[in-house]
Amino acid sequence: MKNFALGLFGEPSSALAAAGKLKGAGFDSLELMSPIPIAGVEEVLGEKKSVIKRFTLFGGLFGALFGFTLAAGTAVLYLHPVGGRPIITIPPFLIITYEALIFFGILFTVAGFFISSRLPAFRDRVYVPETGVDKFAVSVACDNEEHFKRAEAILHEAGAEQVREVGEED
Amino acid sequence: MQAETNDLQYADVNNDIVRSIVETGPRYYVALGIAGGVALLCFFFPWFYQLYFGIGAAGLNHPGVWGTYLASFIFWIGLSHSGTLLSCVLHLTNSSWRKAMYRSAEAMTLFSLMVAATFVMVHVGRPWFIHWALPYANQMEMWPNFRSPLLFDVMAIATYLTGSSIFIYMGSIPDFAAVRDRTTGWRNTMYTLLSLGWRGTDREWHRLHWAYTFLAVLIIPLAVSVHSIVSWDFAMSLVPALHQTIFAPYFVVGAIYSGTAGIVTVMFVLRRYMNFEQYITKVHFDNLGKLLLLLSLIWTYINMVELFTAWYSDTSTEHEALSYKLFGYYAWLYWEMIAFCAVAPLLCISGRFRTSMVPMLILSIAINIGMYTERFLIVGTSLSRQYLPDSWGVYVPSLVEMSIILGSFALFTTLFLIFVKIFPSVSIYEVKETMDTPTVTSNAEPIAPPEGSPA
Amino acid sequence: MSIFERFTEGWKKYRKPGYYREFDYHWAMTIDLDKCTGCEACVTACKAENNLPIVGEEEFAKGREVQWIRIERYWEGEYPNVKLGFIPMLCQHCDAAPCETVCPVSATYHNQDGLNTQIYNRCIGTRSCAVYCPFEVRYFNFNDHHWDSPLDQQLNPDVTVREKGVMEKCTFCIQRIRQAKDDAKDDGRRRVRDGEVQPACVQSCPSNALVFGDRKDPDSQVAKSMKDPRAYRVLEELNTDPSVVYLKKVDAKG
Amino acid sequence: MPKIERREFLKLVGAGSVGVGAGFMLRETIKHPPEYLIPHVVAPEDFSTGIATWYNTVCSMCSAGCGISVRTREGRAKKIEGNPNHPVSQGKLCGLGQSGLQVLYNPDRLTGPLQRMSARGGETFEQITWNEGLSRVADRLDLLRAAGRGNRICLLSQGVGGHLAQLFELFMAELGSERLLHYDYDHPHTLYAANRQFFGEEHLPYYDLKNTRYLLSFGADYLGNWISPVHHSLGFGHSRQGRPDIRGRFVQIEPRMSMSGAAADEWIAAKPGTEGVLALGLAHHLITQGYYQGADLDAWRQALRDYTTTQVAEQTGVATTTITRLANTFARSQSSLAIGGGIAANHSNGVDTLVAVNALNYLVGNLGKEGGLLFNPEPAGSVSHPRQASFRTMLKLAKDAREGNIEVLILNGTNPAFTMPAAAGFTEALSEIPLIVSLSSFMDETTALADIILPSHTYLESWGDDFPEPGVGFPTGAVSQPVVSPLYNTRATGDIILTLAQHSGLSDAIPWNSMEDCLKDGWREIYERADEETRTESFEVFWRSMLKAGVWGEKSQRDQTFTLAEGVIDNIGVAPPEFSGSPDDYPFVLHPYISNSFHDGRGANLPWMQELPDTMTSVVYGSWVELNPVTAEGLGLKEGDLVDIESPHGRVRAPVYVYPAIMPDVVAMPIGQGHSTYGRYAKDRGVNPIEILSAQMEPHTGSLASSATRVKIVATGKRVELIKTGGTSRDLGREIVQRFDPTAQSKTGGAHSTQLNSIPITTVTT
Amino acid sequence: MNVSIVPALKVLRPAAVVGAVAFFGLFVGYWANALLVPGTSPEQPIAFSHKVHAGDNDIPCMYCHTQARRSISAGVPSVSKCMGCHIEVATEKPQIRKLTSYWDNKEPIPWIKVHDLPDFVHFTHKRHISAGIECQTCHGPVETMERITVTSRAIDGSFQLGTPWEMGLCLNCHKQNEVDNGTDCWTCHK
Repeated sequence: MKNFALGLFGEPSSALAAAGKLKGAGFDSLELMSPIPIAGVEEVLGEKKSVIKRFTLFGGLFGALFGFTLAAGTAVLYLHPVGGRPIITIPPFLIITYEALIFFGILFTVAGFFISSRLPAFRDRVYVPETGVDKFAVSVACDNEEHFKRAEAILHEAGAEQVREVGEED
Repeated sequence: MQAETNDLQYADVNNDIVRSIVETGPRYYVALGIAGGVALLCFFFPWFYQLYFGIGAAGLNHPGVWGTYLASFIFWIGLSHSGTLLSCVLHLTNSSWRKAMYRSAEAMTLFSLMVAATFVMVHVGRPWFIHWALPYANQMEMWPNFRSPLLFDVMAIATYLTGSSIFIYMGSIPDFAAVRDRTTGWRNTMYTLLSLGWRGTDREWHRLHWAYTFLAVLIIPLAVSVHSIVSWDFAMSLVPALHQTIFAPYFVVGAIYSGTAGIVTVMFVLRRYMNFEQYITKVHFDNLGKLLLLLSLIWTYINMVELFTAWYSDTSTEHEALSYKLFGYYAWLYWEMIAFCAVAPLLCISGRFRTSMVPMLILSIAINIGMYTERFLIVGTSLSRQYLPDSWGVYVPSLVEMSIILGSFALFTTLFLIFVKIFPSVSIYEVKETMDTPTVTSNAEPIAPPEGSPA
Repeated sequence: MSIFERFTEGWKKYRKPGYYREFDYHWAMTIDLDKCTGCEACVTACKAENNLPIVGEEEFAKGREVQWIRIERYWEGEYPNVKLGFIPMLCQHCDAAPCETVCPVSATYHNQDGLNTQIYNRCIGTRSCAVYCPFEVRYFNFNDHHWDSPLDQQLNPDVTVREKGVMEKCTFCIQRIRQAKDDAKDDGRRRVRDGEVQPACVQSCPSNALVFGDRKDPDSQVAKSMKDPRAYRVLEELNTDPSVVYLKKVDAKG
Repeated sequence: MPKIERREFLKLVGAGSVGVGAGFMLRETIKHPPEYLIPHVVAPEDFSTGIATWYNTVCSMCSAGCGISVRTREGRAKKIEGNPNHPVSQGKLCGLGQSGLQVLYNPDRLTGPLQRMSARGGETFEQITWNEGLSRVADRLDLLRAAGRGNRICLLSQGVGGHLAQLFELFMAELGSERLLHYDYDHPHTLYAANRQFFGEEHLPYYDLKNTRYLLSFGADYLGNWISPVHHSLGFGHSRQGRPDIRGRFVQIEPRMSMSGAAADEWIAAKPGTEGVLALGLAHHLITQGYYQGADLDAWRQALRDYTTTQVAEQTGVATTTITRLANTFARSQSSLAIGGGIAANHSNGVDTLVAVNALNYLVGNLGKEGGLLFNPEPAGSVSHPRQASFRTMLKLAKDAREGNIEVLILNGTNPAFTMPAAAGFTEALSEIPLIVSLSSFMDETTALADIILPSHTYLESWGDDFPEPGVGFPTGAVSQPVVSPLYNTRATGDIILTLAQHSGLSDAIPWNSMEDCLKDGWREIYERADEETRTESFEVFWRSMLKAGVWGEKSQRDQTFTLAEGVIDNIGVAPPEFSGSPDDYPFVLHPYISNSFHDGRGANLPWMQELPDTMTSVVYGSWVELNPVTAEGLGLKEGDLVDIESPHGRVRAPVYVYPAIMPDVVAMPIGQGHSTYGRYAKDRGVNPIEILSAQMEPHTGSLASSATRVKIVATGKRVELIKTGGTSRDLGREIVQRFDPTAQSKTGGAHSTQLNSIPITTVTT
Repeated sequence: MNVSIVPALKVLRPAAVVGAVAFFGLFVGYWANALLVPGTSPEQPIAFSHKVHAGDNDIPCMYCHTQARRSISAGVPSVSKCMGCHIEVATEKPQIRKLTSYWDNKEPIPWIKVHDLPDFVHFTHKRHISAGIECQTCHGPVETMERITVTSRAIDGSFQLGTPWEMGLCLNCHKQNEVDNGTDCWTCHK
């Protein structure tokens, strides 16, 4: 059982301010929940590095290799000379390569998204449904009562409409 | 556009859109019943008839071995072109007017692609062996022929279908979460699964943004390649009037053109019958009208270029193809196409025209009729007049084909009607992004499902 | 040999353009238009040999007849100075055949005898090969065909009956070529002799306008015939490299 | 493991069983149905499963008598090809001949003896046994013979040759009847008559097309259907391009371009019926220009004085320059040949015309010479010409029938109800005959009138033989043998006749038990009087080797010296053709021509032939009317417009085909379609132009002047789509059929190598 | 409020189980059909035993299937061939009496085809036998079979009873033996 202090805000800017303050106060497992992406999160909570682009790049490279190998390899495995072309015919195989590049690029991007965003969620996490509508929430993990009090104070101070204590199964 | 959405609150967006999913009036069921019934009667029944008796059920012959099925295939592929492509382009260029309409536009892409893929099955002589066109290891050690433009098609369409379904799904995850929070019973179960446990944390938003952007970057060239490849089905042949370098851009422009017109139609219907007046506004129609004007000019230009090169080539075959197209058996269709696709869209010069809904609807339908004709003419006229005059012949579609074309529209409508009850047809979070932050606290209680729906 | 080795070896070997034009045989046909009388004996012979369907009046009216070899006619001039030219049109067995590249399932390909062939039971019926063929000699089975009993007893057991949804075309009577090779093997010969095998159309041609043989063999009748100054190929400008060569009709004046 | 509720359990069981059931049925439905391997009870010696066996026999689809080889597999005939050993066909065969398979396997064949159950005209027949049928016929024959009224029996057969014809002779003679007739619509009576007039003998000569260098054909569609088209085609091909540095040239003179006209180097349209005048015009030119230097030059000059070039040009419509050019080339070419027949002979002046053509041959001196006209020896066996019934004979028969002088008519294969003009009233006459017996294999128009049908085998199931007429320059003959066992409860024509003979107690004169025995006896005679080479082995060896080779021939050739018959020169001259109907009411001359596919209509029940595009027009399945483009335009007619072709004797309705190569005042229609019965492929398809012909005859021979009927064209305002393969028959400058100018080639000289470059020939590398 | 997808998955589990059972049943049914109604080893009109003839008595295959070495088809012996021996041998056995009655009525025996190739396949026994290939290579251990069963050979060379021939089988053998144009489609297809 892990406890969180969760402050609800009506404005993204105040939520962002609260997060900034909490970060400044030494809370580091912070989460912002919002109905829309908030601009400027990174300035407050620090640069986020995403592995997705690597996935995309790798997927594309893999796809290109796969596509060409598929086309050229199967052509060699079973010879079907057609239309006076060489067995390994570069121009059409490049089209296959191109399509496979995109195909695997897409698939790997999705995989990257799933991995880096920790979705799908197999256990319940801190969540308030209002953040899906019009509330901006800042949640912060609190090890003990004292932590919670401090966080609550900071949240209130930043203009939280409401501060809740929520728990999360481990 | 802000002017019209100003009085909207965040919560209203949720309410409106969740309501559009959950609350279903009898009109919907009637529409679904009619569309589904027509799809069954006019699409599947004739198709099964054709499967049993052979392609002979269609009006195909020698030399008209390709007919409306292929024309329909290109038409539907073309229709699919503006949804995801437009959405991607507008996403990357950060246009805000995209946000209210892109979801349904993408859905249009998805479903027209599905219908197009079905037409592949309808078109081929032995669809029960269609899996041979897919690369998979088998005891025959036979692989598909990767040199064939048709196989490029298989690869491109499979990729495009995968890509655009992933794209629409990825963009909908936050909305699924929003709908999840407001529904109960089986819908809640479904949306729980669909939303994958989305919470809207900063991390998730960040990852989604990047993934979405990468997808958009990948899908734009893909979409262009898809229709280029479709054009190569024709252009790689030696048939006079088909064997042309201009075909790829011609097809791509035509595809975007007909797709944009398709979006206008869909927008009109959504706005009128899903009560999205506040989201889909005159601004959208205005912008789409401008786009249509631009595309029609490009399309007309390419069309003229095509005619000119044929005329300038000074060969018997090209001349014959040209004069047959302009004055032959199908000439009335050609002039109909010019009227609908080159002349009528010039009306969009007028701002008043662009912002009048019904005229825009009529125009968009006319453009798509014209574009269907264009596809039919590409197949019909050129195959009728090839190199050996003694083998010339005329192809006329049969009743079965006509019925299947009609049924395909019903099939598309059916799929779309099912879509609006599952997907939030306007993106909740992106609409919110265009709005000011909320000032009134919302009522976030779950909306009760209508009477009689299973819990 | 591992797949990788096969691939690398294949890469080295098969990048060579036209490597497989080193055919075992290179069957070819010449058609002397000066001899052709348009009698259509070849058309009937082909129907008999290759189980071509009797499509019936309605289907024929729709333009769905099947004639692997057909006679095309071209009139020149006006009455009374009018001429009619016949030209038998059959699969040209192009070495650079556009129809082959387009088949997505490799149902049509070039075999080691230099023949453009169609594997009927691999065909899925996209009909694109028929579109790509500039000679329009590929025929599609729009329906299943039926032979009123006992007409079915005349069907050649060496040739399969094509089902609906399948493309079919002239094979240069590959079953006869196969039989000839078989006979040659029985005789302990490595190669088929010139004239030993003739497709049904060539066999039947009453004016001997059609000549068939292996053009790799310089002494064969067909190779000699191809050297005739009258030789030309239809639609040569398309560069499909046909194996069927026509000999021009002589325009005798005076 | 969670506890499974009862309900859950039932659900699972239910789902499982549905799955199992579906899986079971799935395999059941995709399973291949069992096939059977049916062995022989006793293995036959002459064929093995999986191995093709070839039998040589003779084609009976027309009267040319081509030798054929039939490929059989597992006892079924699979393909017919020309017999390479046979001098007529030399391994080649026309489309109609190859379609013989569909005679054998025709689904509309008569499968057993039938007798009529209703009045004539109805089509109800009941199955009877052979014994019943044969004894009914034989009893009647006996009765008549016993009463000495044998002459009231008539046997009307299609033209058959060989020993079957001899058997017919014997049989009818024993019955005491003179009325043995062979009837073929296209039998060249006029040609025989012209030869008798000119050469004094009633045989067809051998036209040496193979070695000819210049051929003038007056109306004879020798490549299509005249006399022996396959053999002529062989000669044509060889003459054209078979000899180094020599290319034969062909000129066709006829009002409507036939297939031979298309193949010719030059097609010349002379007015209908004036071909003979043109021939004499050419002859006149030969005489006046001094090309002919014979002893009888003066007689010729005298006889031909009226045929000056200008006069002939006026009469025929052929330009004077053309006439002189043709005559000069004809005279100067080393071996030139003139042939006549077909449409040129189907006029009231047919014999005159053909005599005139013969005169051309005489004057150019090609009689008995290579590349000219060779005289045939006596055929080794019987040929049917002497018994061939002309139109006049058939009218006589009809008259006799109407007068009640015919009591039994035995029909064998021929179909006069279809091939006689309605004006002849033949069908009505038949109804006066008390007993009509048909031996036909098919329910054709004439057989439908029969009282008893004793269906015979097709030629691929029965024994027979044939001596080609015209011969090939040396005595030859071929035996036709059954290539498959009979499909149905039918019997060979010969066997039926033999059985009837036995029934009637004629076994003394006709001692054979079967046609095979009859043939063997007949051939034993031929064997005994044949040359040394033939008689080296015993008859059995000879017989077997002949069956194997499919043909027998001798080396001996006839002496080719020739003298002109008495009085020919004085009587030479071609009368103007007479036409039925006045030119004012009926402005067009109808030219019904024999179709390559259907011959005189006998091929109409063959699906291959129905689907075979017409050589000239590519039309299938139906009839059409050929009109000159100018005529069509004048009448406001386009392709597919239905018109009524009306003669003084009736009208037929068919769609227009605009035909670029026909004279403006001639309309042509193909013969062969328009059957009212004759199986599913022929029935109610197209029209039969013979119906509306007038009973106009050629006076010498009494043969039907089928091109001598005038007609008018009445537009109906209706349209049909002509079923044909051709789209547009103009090549629009695409150079599909390319032409070669030999004079240009020899000048440049370098063209040879450029041609080669475009077609690389690889050499053997292995 | 829950965000985890696990509860939703739990809700779907019963339906999934039912689906899985049905799917599994499909295979069971298919297999049961193969077991119960094989079609790969049909019952013949006369219970002819290859084991007795080819196995116990060691009669060479081509004594009866005489066509095999010179024709595309191996052929089945004519009734007279059977009677050649059985006019004397084992005449009293019930199966032989059946044979005798066929012979007396001069009727052929309607043997059911076991080894069947589709119509589009060209296979010639002659070429394979002249290449020295044993009949058993394709037909399996016929000399041990009471009733002929469809047999194919796996790539490792073992026999698989009840499995029909597939294209891969032909290809494999042609590749292993490096047949001239052995993988050319028209070598086997027609």
